[in-house]
Amino acid sequence: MSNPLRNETLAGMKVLVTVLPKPSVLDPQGAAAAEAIRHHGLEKIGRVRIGKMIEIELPEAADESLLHEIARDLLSNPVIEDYELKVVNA
Amino acid sequence: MSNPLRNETLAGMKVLVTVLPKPSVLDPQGAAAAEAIRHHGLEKIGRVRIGKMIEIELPEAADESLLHEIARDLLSNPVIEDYELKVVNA
Amino acid sequence: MDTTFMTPITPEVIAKHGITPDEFTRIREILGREPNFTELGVFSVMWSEHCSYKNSKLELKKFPTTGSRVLVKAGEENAGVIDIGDGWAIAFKMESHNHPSAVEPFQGAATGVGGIIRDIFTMGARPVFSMNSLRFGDIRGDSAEARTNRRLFAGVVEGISHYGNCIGIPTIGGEVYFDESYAGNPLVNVFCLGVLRHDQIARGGAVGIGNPVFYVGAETGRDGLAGAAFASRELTEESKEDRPAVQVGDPFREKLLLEACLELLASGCVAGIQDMGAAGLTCSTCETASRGGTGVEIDLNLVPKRETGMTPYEILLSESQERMLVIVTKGEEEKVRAIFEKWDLPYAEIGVVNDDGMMRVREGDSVAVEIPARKLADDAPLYSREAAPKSRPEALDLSKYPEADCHAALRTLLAHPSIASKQWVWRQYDHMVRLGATVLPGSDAAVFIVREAGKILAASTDCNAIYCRQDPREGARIAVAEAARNIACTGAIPLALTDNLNFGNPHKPENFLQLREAVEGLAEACRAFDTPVTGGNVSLYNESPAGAIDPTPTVGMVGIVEDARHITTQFFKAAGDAILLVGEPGDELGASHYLLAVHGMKAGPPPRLDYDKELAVQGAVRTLIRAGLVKSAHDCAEGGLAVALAESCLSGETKFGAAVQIPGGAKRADVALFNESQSRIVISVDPGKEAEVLTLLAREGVPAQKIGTVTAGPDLEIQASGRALRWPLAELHESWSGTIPTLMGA
Amino acid sequence: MKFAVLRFPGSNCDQDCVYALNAIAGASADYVWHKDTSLAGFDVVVIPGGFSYGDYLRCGAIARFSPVMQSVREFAASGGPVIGICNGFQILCESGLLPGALVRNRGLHFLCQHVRLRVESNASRFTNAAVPGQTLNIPIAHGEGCYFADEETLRSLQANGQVLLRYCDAQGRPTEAANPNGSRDNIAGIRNEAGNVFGLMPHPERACDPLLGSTDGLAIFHSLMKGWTQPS
Ligand SMILES: Nc1ncnc2c1ncn2[C@@H]1O[C@H](COP(=O)(O)OP(=O)(O)O)[C@@H](O)[C@H]1O
Ligand SMILES: [Mg+2]
Repeated sequence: MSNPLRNETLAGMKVLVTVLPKPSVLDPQGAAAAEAIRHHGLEKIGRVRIGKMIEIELPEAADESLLHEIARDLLSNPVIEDYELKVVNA
Repeated sequence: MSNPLRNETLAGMKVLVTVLPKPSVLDPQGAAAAEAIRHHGLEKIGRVRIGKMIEIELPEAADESLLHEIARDLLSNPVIEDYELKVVNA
Repeated sequence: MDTTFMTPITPEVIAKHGITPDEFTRIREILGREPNFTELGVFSVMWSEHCSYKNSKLELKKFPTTGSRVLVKAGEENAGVIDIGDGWAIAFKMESHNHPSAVEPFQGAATGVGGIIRDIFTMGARPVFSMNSLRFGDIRGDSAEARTNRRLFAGVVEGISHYGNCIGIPTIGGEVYFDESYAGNPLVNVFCLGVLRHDQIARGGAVGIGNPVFYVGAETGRDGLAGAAFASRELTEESKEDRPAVQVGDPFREKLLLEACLELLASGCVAGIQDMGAAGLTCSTCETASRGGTGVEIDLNLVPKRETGMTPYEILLSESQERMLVIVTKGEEEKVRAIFEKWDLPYAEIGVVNDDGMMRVREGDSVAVEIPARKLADDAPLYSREAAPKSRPEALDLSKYPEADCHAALRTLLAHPSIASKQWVWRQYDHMVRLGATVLPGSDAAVFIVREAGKILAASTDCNAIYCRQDPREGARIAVAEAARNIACTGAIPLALTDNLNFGNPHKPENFLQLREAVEGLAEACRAFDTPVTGGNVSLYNESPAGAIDPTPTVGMVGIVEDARHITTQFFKAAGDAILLVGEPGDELGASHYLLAVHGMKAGPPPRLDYDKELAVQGAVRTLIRAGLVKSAHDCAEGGLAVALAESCLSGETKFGAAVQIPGGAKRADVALFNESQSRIVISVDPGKEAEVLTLLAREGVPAQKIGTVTAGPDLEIQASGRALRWPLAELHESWSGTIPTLMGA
Repeated sequence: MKFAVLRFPGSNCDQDCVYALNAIAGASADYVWHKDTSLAGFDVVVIPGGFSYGDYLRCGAIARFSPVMQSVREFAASGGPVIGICNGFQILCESGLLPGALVRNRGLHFLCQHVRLRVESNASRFTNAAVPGQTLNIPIAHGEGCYFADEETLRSLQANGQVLLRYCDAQGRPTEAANPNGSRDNIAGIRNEAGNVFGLMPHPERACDPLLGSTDGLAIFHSLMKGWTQPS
């Protein structure tokens, strides 16, 4: 915690948005990662999916519904992706 | 939970690996997202960082140190990124 | 508060900065006092090899840099400028990003592209195309090393693709070689060319006392701290510790910066402009002051920053990407601000030009650095290192290398990753944006239509490092000759070239000898081909724990095609066309890829280059092309005549066969097929024009003969030294085009 | 007939589109800056390729919210023709002006190459200068050009004749091998239901000058210049 930038916002919160491709959407990146992981010695794995993790620092509380709107309309594309949103204390 | 693909591995576990750019490394994507989020009406935000979320289905228990090796060497690039690894029950 | 101010300057601190005791004495003399810690850092980056060329400058002076078309000479500004007629000019240059790419291939290569593009638009030129010259260790097999090499190769190509594609500058050509000498120390040399009107040439001098100094572009962060110093060291296990030196590029920002700077330069408000490349703010302030014969004073408190708590040392030495320093004509500040705002770029007025010749850096009221700018920028110590005594490569004893199965050997050569098709690479690059690529990658040289100028340019990068390893002088001469030959094959006349000198640690006499020999070879060949050097880059310390790389003086040459009807490609066009060999059949197998790929050896002297012969062959082929007599032209390079023929059969959209008889008295078929003698071009001509062409060549005194006929397929047939060989095209195609995708997992 | 070529920060095929339209196709085209909000005086909107806003987050995700896109929405709603090329197609999908989405190429690599396209229908103002079944040779250059839509959307695209271009082989067959990026049903270009918004991944502006190997892209620009009348 010696990073001054982090200290600035210690008081606030963080929004964590994870965005993953819908199961029906081709995820070639996930498939390639699965291949590479098997090659690395971990043979017994099921499906691998690769998505995005977006971390937003929030110095003060924000309206949850606005956050959801942002996650749905901007940070993800509902045609191909699902998102999950979590607000945590930083 | 109607997805048949998921049922197969319900018994197993999942590894969730999040990979984020190191704090000192430039994250142009995060900066662009921050701009867009502000435009979207959420003005008071701190830094935004964008990384990857990798979800690996594990039908049976795996060696943690191997998982960490995979997360560090394969799924992330330790030069510019930090990773976090969590094993959860599916 | 700046604690670094108080850091005592101990001999250890000095040594850690790569400064010798003699250099430190010189620094004290220049300052007339002890430097503080920040000043020491400033000297250390400015006097690193990367910025000062202290170990190579005396050699570089040997290059010819003048000529009737030279508008700005190499070294005067960021890149040389060459006249292409009708008031138009080009600026081009090549630059290496070897060490960053070894540590982080994607970002290392991407920021290399970003850096060279800035060099070009700093000159006032609009960048119109790029090329790249790459070297990696062997990518075949399942060893950990091969896997690492594949990872580096994939990452570098992806990084170049990412940056170049996003910014919208087509990557139209280049080369890739794979050799064990580059394991752990890949070479990533990137080339960029821009066009401008003669009256648009921008200067990098801080002129006009009282003119404000603007900073524009990305905010400064701690990334890339002291990268120039990093590039001036050998890569060791500890290089991993240098990881904070890795920079992340933002091609989107650079695109905005490019457009904004070109708009700004067109507005007439700019007195001087300089990109922040290696050594960032330090280098740009002292160089602009030195060039302008002025002083520059800046205040670090005003510099846009990405992180808090940065010390002057960190701000000055940061190599954050996508930044420029602009000296604005006083009174025009508002116009400048409006342009930066239009393009949504961070900017700040951070200082002023003055007349005291000092680079003065303040942090509010306190002075952090005060150094005579010219002494810092231009008076770095110059060294002539010790060179090992010259030795000639041993003659090749052919009896040690029995004739291999030639049928298998051609497939082995075509499947050698250095010779195999590089389509896997270039199709990841957007080579078509800007509507210029009329000859796509995959032919000898790229040919590009510069729409704004109505000119057609040809460009090629070349260097055969096996030749240079065996004989750096001859290898360097051949690099220039081959580039010119590739350009001639497209119908173009060579104009000028840029070079990138990649060598090992110059403190080792054998490496310094290679550097000197190569420079002298390049210089001599540039004179012979009348292609002045417009600038370039030196990358030394290319060593891994296993030793130095093979010497690799890469050249990037540019030529001009005078009429679109002259544009010629390397692949056969129609069955029935006559195949002619311009030049002699040849017999030199030394340093060949045949010996490497089939016998596993780098042995013997490289082929000898005879300038008169070479110039005659190139000139004759160009004359024939301009007379509309040539349907395809392809030079013989790695793998000799057999590989050249196979490439002419395979590299077009329609595949053709050929029936060929190799003339000459070579006793061994492998010599006839795979020798790499210079000054040879395979052309195909309409059967009705064959006699005319041969007559013309005879009149020019150029040896030439018909060697065969293009067929509709399905085989390539070659008779050589009494042997009749036949390869199904499909098999050759699989070897040549399948190798890299298969190795790279498609 | 006046073409508006939009310029977002990061657009990089804007100049190519203007050049191809003005210097080769014989049209009249001009730039419209992303901060502008008026499309008055323009008859066709072209959203060119490139990396708008760096394509950060997702291709086209941020451009969708730029000021000019509000005007494009109104322009399209009033029946004005809009063509999105490559990044422009991505922006149109992100904006909801076209159904579906463009995701990472199946092979994960950026691909720059010539492809063959079969004209599925010429009953549109974007393809009326072509013949149905005709194949066009036009290059692609993208990393995220794999067209995705759910089954229902695909069915209605098909049923309404909204698929205008499919990747095909030299014989005009839409085979797997001819599909460069894994697009559903080999889809390379679609129009909206109303027929006035068209998105395609290939770059017609790169196939107008014979010196670049093909002039098949002109079929699309000439269609637009010809205008379109409802077939009777
Ligand atoms: N790294 C690269 N980037 C773009 N094009 C490349 C690259 N490497 C090779 N090429 C293209 O592939 C073709 C063959 O390259 P190369 O075998 O080096 O040619 P040559 O031996 O004629 O110089 C050339 O058109 C070259 O531009
Ligand atoms: Mg060649």
